[in-house]
Amino acid sequence: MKIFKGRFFQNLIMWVNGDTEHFLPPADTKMMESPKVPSVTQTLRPLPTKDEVFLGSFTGLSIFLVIGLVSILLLTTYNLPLFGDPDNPVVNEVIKRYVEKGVEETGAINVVAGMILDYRAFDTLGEASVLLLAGTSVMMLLLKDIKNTDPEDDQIAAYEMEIEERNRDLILQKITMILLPAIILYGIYVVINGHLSPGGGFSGGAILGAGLILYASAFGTNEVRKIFTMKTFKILTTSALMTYAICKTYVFLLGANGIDTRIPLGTPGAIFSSGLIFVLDVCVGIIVACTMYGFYSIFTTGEI
Amino acid sequence: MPNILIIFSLLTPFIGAFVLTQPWLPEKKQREKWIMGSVLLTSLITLALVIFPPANPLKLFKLTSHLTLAFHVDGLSRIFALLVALLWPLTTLYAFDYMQHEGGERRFFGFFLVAYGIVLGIAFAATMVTLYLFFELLTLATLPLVMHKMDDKARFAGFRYLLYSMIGAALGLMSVIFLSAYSDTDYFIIGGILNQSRVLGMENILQGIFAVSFFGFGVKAALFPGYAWLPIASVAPTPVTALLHAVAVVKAGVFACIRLVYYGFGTEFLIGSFAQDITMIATVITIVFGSVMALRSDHFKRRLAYSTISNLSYIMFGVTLMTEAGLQAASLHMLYHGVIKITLFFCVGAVYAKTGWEYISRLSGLGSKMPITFATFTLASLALMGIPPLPGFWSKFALGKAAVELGTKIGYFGLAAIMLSALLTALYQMSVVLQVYFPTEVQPGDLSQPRTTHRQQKSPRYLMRIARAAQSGLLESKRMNLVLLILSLMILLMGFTDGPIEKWFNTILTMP
Amino acid sequence: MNNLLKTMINDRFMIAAVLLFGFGFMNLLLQKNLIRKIISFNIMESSIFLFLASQGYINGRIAPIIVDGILDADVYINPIPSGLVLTGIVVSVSVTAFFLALTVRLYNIYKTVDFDEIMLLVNKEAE
Amino acid sequence: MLPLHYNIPAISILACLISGIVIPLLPSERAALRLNLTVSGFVAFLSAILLYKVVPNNEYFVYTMGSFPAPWGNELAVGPLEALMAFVFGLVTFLSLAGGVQTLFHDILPGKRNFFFTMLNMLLASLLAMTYTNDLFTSYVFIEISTLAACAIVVARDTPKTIGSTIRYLALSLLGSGLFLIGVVLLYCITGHLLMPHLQMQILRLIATGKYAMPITLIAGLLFVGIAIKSALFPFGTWLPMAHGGATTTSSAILSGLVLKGYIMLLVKIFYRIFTIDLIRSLHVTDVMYVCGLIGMIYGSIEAYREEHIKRMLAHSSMAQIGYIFMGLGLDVNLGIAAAFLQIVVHAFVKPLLFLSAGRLSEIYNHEKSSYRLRGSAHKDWVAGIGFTLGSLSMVGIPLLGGFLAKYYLIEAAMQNPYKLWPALFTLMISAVMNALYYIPGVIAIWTRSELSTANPVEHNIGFTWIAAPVLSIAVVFLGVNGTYVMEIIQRGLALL
Repeated sequence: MKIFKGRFFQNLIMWVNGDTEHFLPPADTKMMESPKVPSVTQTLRPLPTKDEVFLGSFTGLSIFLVIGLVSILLLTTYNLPLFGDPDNPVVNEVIKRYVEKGVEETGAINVVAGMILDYRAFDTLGEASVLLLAGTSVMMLLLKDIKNTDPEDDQIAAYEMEIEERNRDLILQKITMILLPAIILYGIYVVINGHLSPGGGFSGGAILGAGLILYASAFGTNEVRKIFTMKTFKILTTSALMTYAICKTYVFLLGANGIDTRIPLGTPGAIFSSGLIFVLDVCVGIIVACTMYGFYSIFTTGEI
Repeated sequence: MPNILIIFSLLTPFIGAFVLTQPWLPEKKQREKWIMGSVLLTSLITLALVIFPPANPLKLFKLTSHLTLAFHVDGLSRIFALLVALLWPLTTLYAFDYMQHEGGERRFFGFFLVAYGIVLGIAFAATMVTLYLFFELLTLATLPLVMHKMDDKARFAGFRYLLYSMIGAALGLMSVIFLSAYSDTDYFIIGGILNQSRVLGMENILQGIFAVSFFGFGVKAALFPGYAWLPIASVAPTPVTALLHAVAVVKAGVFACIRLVYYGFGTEFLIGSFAQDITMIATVITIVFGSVMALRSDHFKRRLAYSTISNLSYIMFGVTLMTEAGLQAASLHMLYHGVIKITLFFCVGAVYAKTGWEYISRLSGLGSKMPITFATFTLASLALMGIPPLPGFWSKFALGKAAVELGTKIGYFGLAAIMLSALLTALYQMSVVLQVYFPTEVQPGDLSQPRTTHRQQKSPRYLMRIARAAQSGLLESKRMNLVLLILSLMILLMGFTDGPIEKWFNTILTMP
Repeated sequence: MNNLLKTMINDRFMIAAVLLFGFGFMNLLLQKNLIRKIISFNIMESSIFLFLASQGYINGRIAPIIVDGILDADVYINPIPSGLVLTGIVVSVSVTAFFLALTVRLYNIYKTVDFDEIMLLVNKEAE
Repeated sequence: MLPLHYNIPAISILACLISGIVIPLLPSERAALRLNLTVSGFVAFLSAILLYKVVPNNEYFVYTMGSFPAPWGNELAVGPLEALMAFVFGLVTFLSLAGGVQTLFHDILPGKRNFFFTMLNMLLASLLAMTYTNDLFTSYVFIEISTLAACAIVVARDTPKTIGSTIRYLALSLLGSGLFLIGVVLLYCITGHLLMPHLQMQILRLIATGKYAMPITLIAGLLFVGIAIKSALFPFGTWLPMAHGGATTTSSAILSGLVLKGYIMLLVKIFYRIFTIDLIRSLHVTDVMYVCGLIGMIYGSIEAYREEHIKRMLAHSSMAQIGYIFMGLGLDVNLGIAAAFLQIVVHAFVKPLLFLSAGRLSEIYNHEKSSYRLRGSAHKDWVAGIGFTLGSLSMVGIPLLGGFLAKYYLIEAAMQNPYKLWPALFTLMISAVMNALYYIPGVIAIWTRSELSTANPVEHNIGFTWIAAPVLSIAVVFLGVNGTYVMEIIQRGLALL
């Protein structure tokens, strides 16, 4: 039952085809006529009548629920430990050890990095898997296949691509060329300094991903595809995650059995220090960067 | 007798049914031989068990520490198994002829055999959970039989049957669980298995549970609130109605109630309690109600179904007396009524199979066309009414005596109800007999155009047979007649040998 | 009264977080537009993170990155909430992406992002 | 050096995670399928060994993930109950996949099957992690993983209906995990710990001093509601039928049979290991569970009775069964919790059996889903017919099958609490009757011959006919006959929890 298929970009194309045609040369009319854009109003199904919809039947209930929950939470807040009080229950032996022995045990100057990548690494392994899951599920839904595309849509997409290619924004491109190296460098810096300063794999990876996205939006995804394909994406993500998982498996299993697994930690404060944390940070950075760009690419074009 | 034989008697019908469902017996004759063979073998084993009961129960396995799956042959089992083992082969013989015009014989006889095994399982169950298991299975095995025709009527009847039976089973489950929780053993012992020290302070609750489960198991025995499925279920083919709804299913309900009262909770615990009053009142109501409804209905099978409802409550009344005499009278009526009612149903089935008529008012003057059928019918009617020395009289007499011995108000009411019901029975049975032998003003049915179902009308063989039978003036088939003759002989025999039977019952029921 | 006010001012982050949470929650329930639903979900999650992060702060202490080799627990704030918030953010990003992907697919099929309408149309859909 | 079997929980979780990561790189979907089957079978096998080692000695051990001990690092806590659940999870995943793979290959497009297998592995990993973990925040992370993976394996079928149902499922799930997260955060605020034993210590101390009484109540409520939404307890479970009924057979079987149970396992673990069960009872959380469970039993049964689409009917019935479980948990007696776990185990085998059989029956009838149109299908594949019949009879509660024993123990547990006995008893009865009313006609329908049932023979499905259906059927019968052994394991596990 897929009579009413269409694409997200129809609105965009209608705007492109509309009266305010300001970036297509007027001579080029052939290109404008070729795809048949179905009008949105035609494809809409008849709206259900009021009786069928239980519109607003839960509104009162929801408001009541939310107000109740919020007031209870406010009351609880009043009963909770004070903000910023050093005598709070959270300030306990756990933190003491993280701070006082962290450098010695993990080799990371950044206590947070040491905590998430060494003390509580199992959580973080789960977190990285969530990213993989999210990427996979988005690909499952949006990667082009016979169910979610039809030839007409492809035609429209090609047309749209054509327009885009021809009208690359020069300002954006120039600025990107200036900014991109800095962004990438900064991202790499944040990733590999994760154990020394604020940041780490997640933030650095996000910066790298943003850089890639910027490049893609300035020069088109095709340009990125020259160096970064589906295959690269898969191999990079899975091998990074794999490295992560195998390192952690090694640490978990040996550590639990009381065997000393300590990788030489190096001098705290140096770049190549803190043993596995450095490696893991890099892995996380790669995963996050790839996933970020992957999201962008799949959402815009349906492929990487 | 080694107790492992019990397993054989249970398994033989299942194996028979399994072979029947496979395409190994293509010929009808072969199939009939196979079916008859399985039934006879099962009956033989069962009779051997009845005559020489094994001493020890057969323990299969423990479900939990309180729930054991076990079989045993005690006095009550012997009576019930005897009844079943006698009547099943006869019904099989009868069904061969009857089922010719219904179709779907393979399926029918498959479930028919399975039901035999399950009923024997109920008879030999030694614990409450075994009884419950076979009780549930009985519903499931007889449901396809009730829904045999698979038309709307049959489906409605089947749904109703399922609904009532499942509610009954669910209520019955309560007593299974409560009994297992408040007793040390779960093997049936006459006099009850409740651990009196644990019961202290919980009497009312347990009696309430008893009453609820009594009504639950009573659904199968068509006790008052749960009777409605029985008249509707008479859409099933007659052998089913006869055997399952006059003997096996309903008697299984009665049997379960007896187990519950005498072997589960124990009469000592229940007698004089509110639970006894409630259940007894329900049986008294059902006795009168069933008779009245039977008199009202013109549909032949339904009249007998209501009569069954009423007569089952005789038995249930005997059960709720909660005395030894009550139990004895109840089991006596269980046996006698089983034989009598199956005879009556077979007569109805014979009429329906040959003419397709369902309503009594159309039967005028059929007596001369089907002499043996209606002679048997008359005999059975007399027995059901309770004319001495036919068996119905003895069992009613025993019931009345037991009620008087109990001496409570409701007991006397019950006695009165039985009297009234006997009168009503005379009315509704004799009106048929009169109608048949002394036709009223209504024209006798035109035999050349029988009222039949759609499917039968299509079958040329059937029409030919009807036409030929109409020419010869006789409408009876040999095998059916044979069955009817055997049954009437049995009725007469039971009537004359009532003394020894009662004595035998007395010995085996008091035996541990 | 004074006491209550003092506590309120002191706990301003927590109160703001609760109010934001309520705002997000209400919108998540009541908004019909799927995109807005997603935004409200994000607001809700962020409010939880705000709450959590505010729990980590201790007056007058600095971020838990060891400076000058001072290994004293009384100098740095609580590092645990920061780590938990990090995990939470990643989860919330992933879920948002999935949610958006579903929305895109539904929009492609039904040409609407109104949740009620979509549910109605979905219910009418043959298997 | 620890005994070798102490490593099994960690190894099974990590094996699932790693294989999930590897799958996108595999060249073909057959290879992915094989890897998936191997891993789940491996998990089941290892868990069986663990069970065998742990049960006789009544062992309950804590396994540090890494070299940092309790309040600092992550931990797993393992005992007989956890091992049993892990065994069930592994085995049923293996069987559901083996039995439903043919329908799976029909339902899911070629390019996307590997993604599905990734999801499946991650789902199993998250279930195992939720079962084993001793850390509240880890459980939150894995709840999110299982939410994403569960939604994804629903939507993998990629029909408008599944997408619509998934978005509803996801929205409600997010609500649930949001509430759960607030609970975790508040709990952290007042205790300063995330590991369960330490949380328990702190909470008991707080209760003794009377501090933070109100936040503790709220936290218990939030954690309960969060998980109740995910495990489809009555008022929150409206998402379940559409999502589970629309998914491909393997997904339905795993979601209905296992995923809901994983959350309940986590809930019980939270109650036992953080709040202690006495505190939960005094906070009246059990009463809420009890009432919601009762209503859910009736509601699910009624909805299932009205449903014609066979898989949605099974999904509605799952809702009723979840009601049984929560009722058992809410009975305020220890036997009730044990009975609820027996019900969990039984349902974990019965529901996949039903889903797989129904899926197989509809597969041989041109993927018809309406139960009217499946008339006579059992004659074409009698293994599926028998599987469906056995499952139905177990649901109805015939002795010798698992369902009866679970019901029996539930009632026996209810008898220990006179205040909650009668409603529980009568609701169970009503629900049992309703079960019969919608399962038995289905069974009769599939065994009644029709024109289609004599048509051409169907292609074989080896995974279903020779692996999934026999093993699941045997399991159902085994639980019915020897359920006391399982009950014994459960009771030991609960005593040690």
